[in-house]
Amino acid sequence: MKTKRKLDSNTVLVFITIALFVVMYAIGCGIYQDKGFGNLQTFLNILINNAGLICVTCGMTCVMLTGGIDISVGSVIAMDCMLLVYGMTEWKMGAVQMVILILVIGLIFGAVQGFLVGYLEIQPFIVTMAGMFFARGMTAVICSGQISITEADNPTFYAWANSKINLPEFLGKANRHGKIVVPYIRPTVIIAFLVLILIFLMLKYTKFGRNLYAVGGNQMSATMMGLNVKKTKMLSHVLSSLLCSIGGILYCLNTMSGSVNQATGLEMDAIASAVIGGTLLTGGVGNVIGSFFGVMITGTITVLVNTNGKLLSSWANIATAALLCIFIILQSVFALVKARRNK
Amino acid sequence: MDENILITMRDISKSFPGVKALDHAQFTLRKGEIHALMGENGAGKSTLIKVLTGVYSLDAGEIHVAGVDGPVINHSTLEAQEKGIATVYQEVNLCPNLTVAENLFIGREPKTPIGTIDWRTMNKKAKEIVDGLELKIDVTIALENYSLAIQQMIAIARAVDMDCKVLILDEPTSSLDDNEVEKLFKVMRDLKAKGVGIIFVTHFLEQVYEVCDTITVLRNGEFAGEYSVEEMPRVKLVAAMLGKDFDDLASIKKEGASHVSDDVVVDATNLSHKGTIKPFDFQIKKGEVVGVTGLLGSGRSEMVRCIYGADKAQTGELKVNGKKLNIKEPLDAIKAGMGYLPDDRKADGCIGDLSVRENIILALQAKNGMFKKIPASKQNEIADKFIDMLQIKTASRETPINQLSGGNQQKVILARWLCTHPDFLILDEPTRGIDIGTKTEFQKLALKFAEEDGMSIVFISSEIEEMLRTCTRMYVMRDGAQVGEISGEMTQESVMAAIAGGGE
Amino acid sequence: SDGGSTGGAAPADGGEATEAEGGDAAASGDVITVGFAQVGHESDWRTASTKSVQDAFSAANGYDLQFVDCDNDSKAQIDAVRQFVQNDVDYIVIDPIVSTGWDTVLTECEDAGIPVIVIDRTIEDSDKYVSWVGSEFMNEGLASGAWLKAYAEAKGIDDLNVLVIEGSNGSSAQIGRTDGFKKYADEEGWTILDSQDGNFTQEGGQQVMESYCKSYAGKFNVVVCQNDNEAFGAMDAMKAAGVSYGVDGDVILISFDACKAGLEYVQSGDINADFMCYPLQGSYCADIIKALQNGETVAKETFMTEPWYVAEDILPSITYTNNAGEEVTEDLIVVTDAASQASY
Amino acid sequence: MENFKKLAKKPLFLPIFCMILVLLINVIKSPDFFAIKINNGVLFGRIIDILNRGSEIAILAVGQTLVVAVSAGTDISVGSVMSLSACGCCMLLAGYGNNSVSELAVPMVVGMLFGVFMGGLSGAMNGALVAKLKIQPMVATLILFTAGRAIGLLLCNNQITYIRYEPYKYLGNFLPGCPIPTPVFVAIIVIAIVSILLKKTALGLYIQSVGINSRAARISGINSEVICFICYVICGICAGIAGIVASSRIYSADSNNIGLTFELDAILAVALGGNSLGGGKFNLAGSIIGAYTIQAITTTLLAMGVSTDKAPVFKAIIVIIIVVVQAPAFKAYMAARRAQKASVKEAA
Ligand SMILES: Nc1ncnc2c1ncn2[C@@H]1O[C@H](COP(=O)(O)OP(=O)(O)OP(=O)(O)O)[C@@H](O)[C@H]1O
Ligand SMILES: Nc1ncnc2c1ncn2[C@@H]1O[C@H](COP(=O)(O)OP(=O)(O)OP(=O)(O)O)[C@@H](O)[C@H]1O
Ligand SMILES: [Mg+2]
Ligand SMILES: [Mg+2]
Repeated sequence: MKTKRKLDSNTVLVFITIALFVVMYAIGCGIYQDKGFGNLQTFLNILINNAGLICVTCGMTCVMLTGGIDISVGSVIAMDCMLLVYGMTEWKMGAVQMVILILVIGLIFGAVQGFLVGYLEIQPFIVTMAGMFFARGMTAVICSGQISITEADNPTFYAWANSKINLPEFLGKANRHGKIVVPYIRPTVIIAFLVLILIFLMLKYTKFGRNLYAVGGNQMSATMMGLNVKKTKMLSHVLSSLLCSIGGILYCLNTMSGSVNQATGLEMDAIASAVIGGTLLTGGVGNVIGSFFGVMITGTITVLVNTNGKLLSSWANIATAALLCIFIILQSVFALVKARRNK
Repeated sequence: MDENILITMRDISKSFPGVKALDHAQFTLRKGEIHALMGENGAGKSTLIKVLTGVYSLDAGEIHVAGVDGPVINHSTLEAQEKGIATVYQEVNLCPNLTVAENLFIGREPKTPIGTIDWRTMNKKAKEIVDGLELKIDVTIALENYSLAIQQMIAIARAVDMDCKVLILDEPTSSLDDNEVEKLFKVMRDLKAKGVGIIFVTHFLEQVYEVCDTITVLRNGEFAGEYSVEEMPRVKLVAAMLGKDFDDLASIKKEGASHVSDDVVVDATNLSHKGTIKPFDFQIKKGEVVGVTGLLGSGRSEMVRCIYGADKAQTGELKVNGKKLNIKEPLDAIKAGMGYLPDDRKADGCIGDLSVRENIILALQAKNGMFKKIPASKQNEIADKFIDMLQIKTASRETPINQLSGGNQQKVILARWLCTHPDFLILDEPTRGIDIGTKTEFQKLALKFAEEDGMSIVFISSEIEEMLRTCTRMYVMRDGAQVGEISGEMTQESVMAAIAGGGE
Repeated sequence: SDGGSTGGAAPADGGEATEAEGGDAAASGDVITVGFAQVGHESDWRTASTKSVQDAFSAANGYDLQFVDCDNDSKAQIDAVRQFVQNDVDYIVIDPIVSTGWDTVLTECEDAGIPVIVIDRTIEDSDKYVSWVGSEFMNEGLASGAWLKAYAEAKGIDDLNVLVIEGSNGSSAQIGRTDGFKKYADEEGWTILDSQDGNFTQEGGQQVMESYCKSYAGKFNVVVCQNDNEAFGAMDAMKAAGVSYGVDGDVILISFDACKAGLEYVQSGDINADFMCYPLQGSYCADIIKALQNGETVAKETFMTEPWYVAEDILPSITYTNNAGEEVTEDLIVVTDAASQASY
Repeated sequence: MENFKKLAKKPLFLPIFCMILVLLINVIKSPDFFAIKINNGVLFGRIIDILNRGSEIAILAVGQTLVVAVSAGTDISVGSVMSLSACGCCMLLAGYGNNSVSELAVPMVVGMLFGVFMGGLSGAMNGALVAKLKIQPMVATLILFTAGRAIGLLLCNNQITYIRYEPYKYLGNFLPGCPIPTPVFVAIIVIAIVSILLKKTALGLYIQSVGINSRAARISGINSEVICFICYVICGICAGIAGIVASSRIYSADSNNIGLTFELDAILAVALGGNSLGGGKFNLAGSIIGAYTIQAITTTLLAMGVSTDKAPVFKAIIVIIIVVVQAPAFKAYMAARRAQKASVKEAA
């Protein structure tokens, strides 16, 4: 039995994603060598910039595994950021208190959405679309302007946002001004990785994690096998909203501000990343490692477009869409070829 | 409650919109008993089981389970499992995206001391289980990589392994071959010896007589009687199921080849589809009934799918009525007068939420073309005609097909093809999951169409007797290749020998 | 190809220079690389702004412009600025989508020694940029109020009932124009009947005005649209509802931006007054960078001069106290063909 | 009561009921909500606004319904495609590079047909990805969702293109001498054509078959891929038409704002109409009622002066109430409670 184990299609999709990422990054380094694309810090910046998105995508992956979707995440992040900032500036609340409050709100938000999806069996797209409207509207209700946290408002939070974790000095490189710039990451990246690892372990090694896959594989069967499908679906939304709240906090640590239009369309980034990472919208297939590389790929696409710096606004969008298109088609072709070979 | 009784169900009633599926049904299961639940298609067997295990709520009646005081109502399969009732439902119900091992253990995974899933133990145990069933499969890959038969075996293994007091098997043998059925019976007898009560639903009378102790017969949702196997001869059982005397199978006789004309309807040479079936030849004459035989997974379905164009042929040549035909899509085949009743009813046959009427006229509509819509009155007429002719048990012609019982769904799909008036009809396992009365009906129909309408029919069935009764000639398949053809005087033995390949 | 090529501009480190040497021998010495993180491309005004920056920093002028359109995503803008730091540009120009949350990333720029110039919108929570160039939105709002007051007096209208169609909520333009106008409304006791968000779009202006025409039929005589596109929509809605506006109408229509099409409407008397918001910051930026190159100090704030346009030759000028607390008198320009053609 | 129960069983009962509910809120809030008068030679009133402004969503909902039915997925590119076809149309009418014209470069019909053609082309691209390459609908349409507006902007040379030519405004406003807004007619025509197509041909049956079980449909002689493709093309054409109506309203092509977030409204309309987003059986009339319900909500909020950035809160609450009332699980729960109450009463 040990001989030549068949790779199952899920794993293959993840490998395709990783391979495509490596190829794309290598090409980027080749073309934009002189613009510092190959710097270690460029790579780390992708992590720093997308720490929040990584968390959100982990949650999104969990929901998508059950065959659901959560399009409220972008708005929830906007709401979280606004509330965090507002709480710290207007109510003078402590950073820790606010973080806890945000997490609790995330839990409640997820529980309501989860209840509607799981127990009332309303389509997740519609429930979370309502959630999206609600959260976006609430953002404006909290405050319709643009507010930010400064050092004076909340030194703790400010310190969290500005602390750097330097990598070993020898990785550093002198910049044009003669300064040795030591590559660094921010604590947000560490948190994002922790979340990633925890969710990975949860999906693989806990009953709840496996239930997510079962429900997505065949809901009817899962019921017949004695799983509590309703509860599983509900919890998937709770988890998604919770991770989204964590993501919101990381996002806020990056932007340090709240505004009504923040994070619009982030749900699409999260969905696209998960899909590029091999998660199927139909459920049952996917894992967070893939989703992580999905985020890295969308992040790299952005950096490539930015580094080019000659693209008109429209071309930048078209380039992003074209790369996305190539990815999706490549994946689909690989999948079709594999399916044919399996037959 | 009697010490020995595991389950009693009293006066169970259950209605669906327009149908009374159960009407004061009774059922009693005792310890160490294999209890057959019999009845025609749509008699309410599956519904009774689903009521017992909490998939459906019951309208009226009482259920008592040993070890629980008072009437029991299960709200979910989970609750039933907790009371020691393990079930394999009629349609295979597993998660194809999970590994074999997970499917065996989901919901009761072995845990490590810190509460996480212990994959090593799980895989090890799973391997023991499949080895015990003599299945040669890798438990660590997704279930979807295996055939329906294996999936069915896994579903059974899962239920059996659950350490239950009651095991319910709803038509587990419909997609198993004899060898696998034997394995299953061995398992059942072992459990019986341990005092487990087993409810066994099947349409194969031989199997009932081979393993069962008691028989409960349902008829139109009503309780028709409980009998012990010894005192119940076959004919009486069938009579009880049908509620009338059964004209014996003997009445199906082949006319011989007298009505077969010399016109070759379909003539295939060297057809093949990469990965599923190696090049083969096939010929059928007008009015002929030809069989395709072979072991499970030998490529019978693949061969006919290739002729029909469900899998596009990559090599070879196909002539229909002497004219060369290049089939790109099944529609081309339909236009050339072909019809194909697929073996996987759920995946390839039924259009779930559509009504019986729409399911019946679908292929005819496709044949006519999108812009020539069949008028509503004509649709109703056709639907009513076939509901009547095939005695499809349905609340109305507008009932969604997925609310019909398994056997009746099959009849609807048959009606779909009959109404296109095909010259050449492929019936792939038409009798799977069909009660004995209807089975005979199907066989008779096949012969009748061949004789009276000059239809050429390919008949595939896992039951050799059925094919012997209907076919004049058989193609023999093995490992995805055509290995021969038998005709003339065929007996069970000669066919088996051909399948096994002893003749070479 | 620009990394180390800026040796003339800023003292380049030896190691860095050798690395980039192979890349460009041709583009010797003095090409200045500028990273520009633009808001997006949401309006004609924005397009004009982008174009002016691109023209100012063209290759012909000795610049290499690295342009990023952030499509109204404030996080994307922060990402873009981080990327500029990695790309080792000489200067960074930002038109900040939101006015807040810049401290961290501007610190990163500072650490890397790259000067940041802010244009158009403002940054409020950090002062780690060298200079800002833009419009004083508050003054635009104040000017509109001052004009309305003078105009009403001149026309002898004493009961002003105003409907406001605001711009995108939270943008500095919306805030400045709203606050400025409101200051006058409060002082003079005008009734602001309603004030809703028209999102700076024609569709938005039209839809809000349609609703206003029903809710406040016959009760209003001033409509303030916070940009020209909203005014176009409002005009259509009023036309459909049979409300007359403009010079000969019952309703005074005020607008901002003064783009070409807007001024054409002022000229035809459909819009009474249009307050320009000047989008061409490019040359101002270039001047600042030149000054920095020469080691001069630059002003922290540069306001662009913005003219006010009116349809009728009744008032020569308005006087008001601007946001800086100075009392100013500014001319009102009656729109001519030349003026509207000259606009962006 | 009996009659009411029978009525309540009808498939369209709930969508209509919800619509009435929304309108009822208005009556209580302001009785003159329903006032319609002739003003300036045209019909004037909030109800007319709803019918008028709801047209684009209704047209989109038609196409979206088919797409959802056939592929169990949503086309999220319709908003961008609206913008793209509006840009295509205006670019042709104005001539490339001109940003404001009062003379058309080509006849108006040609421009409009080109716009619709762009819509159809986008639909064809989505359809090819979904039907042929089996890419999940939401992901496949994500491509044009991202690129559609950008391509439109390129067509318009990166600026808003104005067509200041009186007849161009007719489509989005009023025909001279006609008191009813033209978009209402456009919506009626689109709905009528698609309904007739569904009624007179077997397309409806095909779509549902493919949506429920495409393998079985193929075996039964239906070319699943072609049917799926057709639905996407129809959806694209609908988006194209809606885009041109929207463009005609403002006689310009504002690539950034035309059709912004309309995809959400279109999908919501399908769901509010009682259709499952899981594909299969569909009810076109429901979607259309859903579309006007959404517009009724928007108009109501506008009439009440709720600021646009806070309005989503109310919209969310109304949507949730509507879908909860429609949810089978909720209905079953209420029925059970009623039965329980009845039995308690009986016992007493
Ligand atoms: N979910 C459902 N909704 C409506 N009617 C149903 C449903 N399930 C079963 N029925 C009806 O109840 C009756 C009994 O069906 P059931 O599946 O119990 O039959 P069965 O004895 O198992 O038949 P078979 O041997 O064909 O599987 C049938 O007439 C069927 O149409
Ligand atoms: N016992 C088995 N072990 C491993 N693989 C199997 C087994 N049975 C079937 N398969 C695989 O499943 C594939 C399809 O089997 P399928 O049942 O469709 O064949 P078939 O000849 O049409 O038989 P039937 O229609 O009678 O079930 C085969 O190609 C084979 O590889
Ligand atoms: Mg059954
Ligand atoms: Mg088969």
